[in-house]
Amino acid sequence: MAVSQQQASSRDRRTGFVLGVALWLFTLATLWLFGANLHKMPPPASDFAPQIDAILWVILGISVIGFVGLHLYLGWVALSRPAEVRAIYLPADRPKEWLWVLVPIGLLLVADLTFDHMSNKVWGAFFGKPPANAFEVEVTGQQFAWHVRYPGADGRFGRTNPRLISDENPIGLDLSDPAARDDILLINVMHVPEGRPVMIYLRSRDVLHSFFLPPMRIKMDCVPGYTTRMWFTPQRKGNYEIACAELCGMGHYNMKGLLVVEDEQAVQNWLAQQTPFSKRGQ
Amino acid sequence: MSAVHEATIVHGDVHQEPVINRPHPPTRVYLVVWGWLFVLSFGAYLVELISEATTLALPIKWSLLTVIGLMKAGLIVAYFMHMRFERLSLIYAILLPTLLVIALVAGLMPDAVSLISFWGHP
Amino acid sequence: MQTQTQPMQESVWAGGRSPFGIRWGKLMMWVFLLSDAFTFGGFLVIYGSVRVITPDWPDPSRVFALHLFGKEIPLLLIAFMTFVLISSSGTMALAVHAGYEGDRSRCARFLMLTILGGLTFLGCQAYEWTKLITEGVRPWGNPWGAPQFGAFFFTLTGFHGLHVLSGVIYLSAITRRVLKGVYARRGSYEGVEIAGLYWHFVDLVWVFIFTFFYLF
Amino acid sequence: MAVHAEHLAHAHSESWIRKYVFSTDHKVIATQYIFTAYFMALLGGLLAALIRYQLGWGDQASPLLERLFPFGAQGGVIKPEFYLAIITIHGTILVFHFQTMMLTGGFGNYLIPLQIGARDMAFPVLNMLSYWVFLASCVVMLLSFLVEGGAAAAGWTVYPPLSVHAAAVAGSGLGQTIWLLSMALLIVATLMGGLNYIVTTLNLRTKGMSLMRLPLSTWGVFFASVIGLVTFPVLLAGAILLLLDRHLGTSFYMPTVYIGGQLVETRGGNPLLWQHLFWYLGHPEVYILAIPALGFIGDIIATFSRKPIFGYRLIIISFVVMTILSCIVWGHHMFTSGLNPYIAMVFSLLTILISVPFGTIILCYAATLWKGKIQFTTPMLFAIGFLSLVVTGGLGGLFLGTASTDLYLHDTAFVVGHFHVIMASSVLFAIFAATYYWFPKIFGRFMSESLGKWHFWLTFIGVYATFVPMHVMGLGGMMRRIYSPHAYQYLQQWVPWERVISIFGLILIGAQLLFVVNFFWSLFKGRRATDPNPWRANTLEWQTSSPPPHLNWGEEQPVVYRGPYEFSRPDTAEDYLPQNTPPVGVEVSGNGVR
Repeated sequence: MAVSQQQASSRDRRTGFVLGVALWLFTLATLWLFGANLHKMPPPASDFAPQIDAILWVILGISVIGFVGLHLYLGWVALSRPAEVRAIYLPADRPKEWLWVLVPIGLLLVADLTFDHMSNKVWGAFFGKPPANAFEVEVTGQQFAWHVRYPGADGRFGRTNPRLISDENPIGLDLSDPAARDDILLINVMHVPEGRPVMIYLRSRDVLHSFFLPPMRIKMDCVPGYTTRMWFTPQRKGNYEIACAELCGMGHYNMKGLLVVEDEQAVQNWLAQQTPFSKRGQ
Repeated sequence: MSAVHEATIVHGDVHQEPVINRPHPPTRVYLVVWGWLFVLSFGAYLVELISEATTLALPIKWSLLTVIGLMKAGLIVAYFMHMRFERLSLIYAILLPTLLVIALVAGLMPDAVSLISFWGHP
Repeated sequence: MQTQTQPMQESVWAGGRSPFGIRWGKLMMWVFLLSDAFTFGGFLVIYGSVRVITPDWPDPSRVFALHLFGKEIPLLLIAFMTFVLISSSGTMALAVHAGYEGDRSRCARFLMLTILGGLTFLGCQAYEWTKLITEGVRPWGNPWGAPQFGAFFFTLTGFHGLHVLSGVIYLSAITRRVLKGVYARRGSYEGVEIAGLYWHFVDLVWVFIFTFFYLF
Repeated sequence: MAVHAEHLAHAHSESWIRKYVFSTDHKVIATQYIFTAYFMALLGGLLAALIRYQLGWGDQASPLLERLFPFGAQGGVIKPEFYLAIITIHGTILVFHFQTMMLTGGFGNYLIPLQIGARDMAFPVLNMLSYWVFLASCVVMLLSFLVEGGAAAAGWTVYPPLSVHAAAVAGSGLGQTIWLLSMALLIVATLMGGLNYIVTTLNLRTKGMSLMRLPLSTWGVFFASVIGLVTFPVLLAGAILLLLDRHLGTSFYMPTVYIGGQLVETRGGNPLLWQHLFWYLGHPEVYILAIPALGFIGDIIATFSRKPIFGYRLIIISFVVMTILSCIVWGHHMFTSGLNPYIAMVFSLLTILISVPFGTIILCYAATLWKGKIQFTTPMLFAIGFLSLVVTGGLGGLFLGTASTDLYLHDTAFVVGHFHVIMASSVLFAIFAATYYWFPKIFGRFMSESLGKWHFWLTFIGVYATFVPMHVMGLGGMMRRIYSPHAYQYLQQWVPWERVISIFGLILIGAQLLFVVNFFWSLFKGRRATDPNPWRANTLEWQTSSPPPHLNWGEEQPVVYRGPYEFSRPDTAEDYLPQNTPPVGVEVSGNGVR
C-alpha cells in the first residue's frame, strides 16, 4: 500500500474512535427513541391488551440487553487501541473457547422458551374455546368498507350465500331463512358492550382484509370463503377506530370503521333503534 | 487419453475429472426389477378393482396404494437410477432434502383440516 | 517454521476429486431432479390439500373408464399408459447398461425403443385429453362435481406430459450422438446415463400421479 | 493435469462479443450480474424515494412529479394505484432482482471458482444462460410499468384474490401477468445458477481444499443455493397455478367472490394456499440473502482483524441449522391469516429458535474482533455496521416471531422497519462491504477510501434514522402499505414522524450517489491494484493476479494446505499465511501435487 504502516495505523485509530463513539451514540439514541415514545401506543382497552403488552415488555427487555450488550462491546472494540504488534492468535476451533459463545446463546434459548411459553398462553386463550355468553357480531369486509351484522332479537345469524350478493344485498343475506329476517346490517359502525366477551365472526366478500383493533392489540384476516373469528373483552368505554391491516386495493388506506364500547344497556338501546335489513326501504 | 482430451476441449469442458466406472449389475437384475414394477402396478390396479367391487375402507385402500407407490418409487430410484450403486454420501445428499416435502405436507394439511373443522367451509 | 500444518487429508472430501464418485454432469442432473421433485411435490401437496376438503370429488375410476367389449373397465387407458411408461423406463435402463458395456448399436436401439414408448405415452395422453374435453371437462368445471378436478387433471398431467415431451426431445438428441459415435470416441457413455436419470425421474413422477390422482 | 495450452490460447483469440457479452467465463458473467443487479438497485432506490415522498408530503402537489410520471401522478399527486404499483415493484426488484442476484449470481459466481481453486463453473454455458434469463426477467418486470393498468399492485406477496381479478386493483391486469412471468424467469435463472454453484462447490474443489477449508463466502453461497433449490420450485408451482387462476378460470385460490360489481363464480378455492406456497419460498428467501451475507462478512472480518475466525466449525454448524430451520418456519407470516392455530404455535417456536444459530454466528464474529489488530478500512466499517444492524434487526424478529405479539404487530410499520433493517439494510451493507473488498480483484483498481468512508457514515446514519423509528411507529399501530397516514385519527401523531423518516430516507438514498460516483470513477481512474493481494488475505482468490486471467490460474491449479483464516500465527514472519503456501518440508513437484 502506498501509505506507510504508521500513517495507516493512526488513521485506523481515528476511524475507530469515531466508529466507537457513533455506535454508543446510536445505542443511546435508539434507547431514547423507544423510551420516550412508547407511551404513544394506543392505550390498552381489552383483556388481551395488557397480556400482549406484558410479552412485548419481556421481549423488549431481552432485546435491550442484547442490543446494548453487543453495541457496548463493538464500541469498545473500536475504541480500544490494539496494543500489540500482532493480533492474538486463537487457532480455529477449540471447543472449550466456544463456551464464550454458547453460554450467552444458552441464556438466549432459555429466554426464548420463556416468552414463547407466555405467548402460547395468550394464543391458547385467543383461539381456544370461545366464551359461552359472548356478544356476537359478524363483520364482512368489502372493498372498502366493513359490513357489521347483528343477529337481531332471535340471537341467530341468518344464512348467507355469496351468489345473492348485489349492490342492494351487500353480504348476500338469504331472506328465505327465518333467522335472517331480524338481522341488522350496518356499515362501518359497531357498538359492543364493555366487560362482556365479544365474539366477532369475520368474513370477506371480495379480497383479503384484516380486521385490526389497535387498542385491543388484536387483528385477524377476513378471508373470502372462510369464516374466521376473534374475541376479546372490551375493558374501557370509548370510541375506537377499526383499521384494515391487509392490503386490499386502492382504498386500503381509507378502510376505516368505528367501534363504540359502551354499557350493555346502551348497546341494547342503540340496537333497538336500528331497522332490520329485511325491513329496510319499506 | 488423447481422445478424451480432445473431446473435453471440443466441448468446452475445462475440468479434469476422470471418468469413473462404477460396478453395475448384470442385465438380469434390470429384468427382474422391471418385472416387479409390472407386478406392483398390477397390484395397485387390483386394489382399485377390489375397492370398486367390494366396499374397501378408504384409509385401507389409500395406505395400500401409498405403500405400493413408495415401493415402486424405491425400485426405480434404487436400480434404474443406480442409487443403490452410488456412494452413501450421494444417497444422503439427494434423499434427505426430499424429506422437506413432509414439512410442506405438515404445513398445508392442518390448514385444510381447519378449513372444515375450525373455521367452517362455506 | 511452518511445522504445524496438517498433513494433506486423503478423504474423498479433501478436494481434487468428486466426493460422490460421479462427475459434475451426473451430479448436476441429480440436483436438478431434486429441485424438480419439489415442483411436482408442490403440485401434489396442493392437490392433496384441496382434495381432502372437497366433498364432491368425481370418482376417477369412473371418469377414466373405457368402454370395451360392451363392458366398462375402469382406468384401462391409464393402466396401459403406466405399462408403456414403465416399459420405456426398462428399455432406458437397458440402454444405459449397453452404454456401460460400450455396445453402441444396442444402446441406440434401446434408446429408440424408449423414445417410441415416450411417444406412445404422449399419444395416449392426447387421446385422453381429447376424450375428457369432449365429455365436457374444463379447467373451470366438469359435469361430475368439484371444478378443481379438471383444473388439477390438466395441470398435473399437462406438466408431466411436458416433461415427457422434453424427455423425448432430449433422448432424440442423445440417440443422435450415440449413432454418430460421440460417446464411443469419448470412451464413456455418461451422457446416456444422465439422460436415463431424467427419463426414470419422469417415470417416478408418474408413479405418484398414478397413485394419488387416478387411484385415490 | 494441466490444461492444454491450446485451450488457454484458444480462449484469448475469441471475438469481443464472445469475450465480454456472450462469455462463458464465470468472472465476466459475474460482472454482468453485478452491473445489472446494481442497475436494478438504483431503480428500486428511486421507487423508494417516491414512496418516502408520498408518505412524507403526499398531501402536497408537486408539478415536477406530474412531469415525471404523467400517467401515475396527475395533478402532481401520486395516485393510490400508482403508489401500490411502486411498493410492489420496489419490493420485488430489490429482494429478487437486486439482492438475491447480487449475492449469488454476482459475488457467488465470481468467488466460488476462485475460492475453491477451480478454473470455472461446472457448466459454464448454463451459467451464461442463467444470466441471460435473469436479464430477460429484469426487462420484462420493468416493461410492466408501460402496460395498461400499470405494474402489479398487489404487494410483493401478490396475495390472491387481489392479484387475480383485474377489477380488484388496477395493477392486476396485464401488469400482474407480467410480474408472474418475470418471476418465473427469475426462478429459472436462480435454479440454473444454483445448480452450478452447488455442483461446482462439491465437485470441483482443488487438491487439498477439503470442506473444512472452504472460506465462509463459498459456504454461504452454497447454503443459499441449497435453500433456493428446494424452495424456489414450490413457488414456481404456485405461480403457475396463479397464472391459471388468472387466465384459465381455474379456482385453486379463488372462492366465490363479488368484485367490482360482478359475481365471480369460482367454487371452493382457498386463498391461504397461495400464502403457504409463497412463504415457503418467501421466508427461506431471507436466508438465501442472510447466509451469503454472513459468509462475506466472515471473510472480511477475519481479514481486517488479522485473526482466525472464531469457531469456524460452530459457524458452519449454525449455517446448517439455519438452512434447515429456514425451510420450516414459513407459517409465521400467516399468524393472523386464518392459519390453523395449532400449527401456528409450532411455527412460532421454530421461528424463535432461529435466534440460536443466528446469535451464535454473530457472537462468533464479535469474538473474532476481540484483541484483533483491526484495520478500519471501508469494507471493515461496513462489516461492523452489518453486525450492528443484524443484531438490531434480529432482535426485532423476536417480537414478530412470537405468535401473540404478532397479533398486534403483524402488517404494521414494525414489520417494515424490521425487515428493512435485517434484510434490506444489513444485506445491503454486506453487498457494499463485498464490493469495496473485492473491487480490486474484479477490476484491478481500488475504490476511493475517503469517498467510501463518507458513503459509509451517511448510509449508516440514514439506515438507523429511517428504519428504527418505523419500529416505534409500528408499536403505535401504524399499518404498512398505506397510501397516506392521514385517514385515521389515532395515526395523526405519527404524521410528523413520517416526514422526518422521509427526510432521512431521502438522505440515505441520496448518499448512494456517492457510491455510484465512486464506483464508476474508480472503474476508470482508481488506484491500480498492482499487488494481487492488497489486503494480505489468505483465501485463494487473492493468490492469482488482479483481475484473474481467463481460466483463473496459469498452467497449474493451486494446491491447498490449510484453512482460510490462518492470520497472525506466532510462527510465521508475516501475519498471514495463504492457503496455498506449501508447508516446510513438502516438496512441490512439477504438477503441483505432492
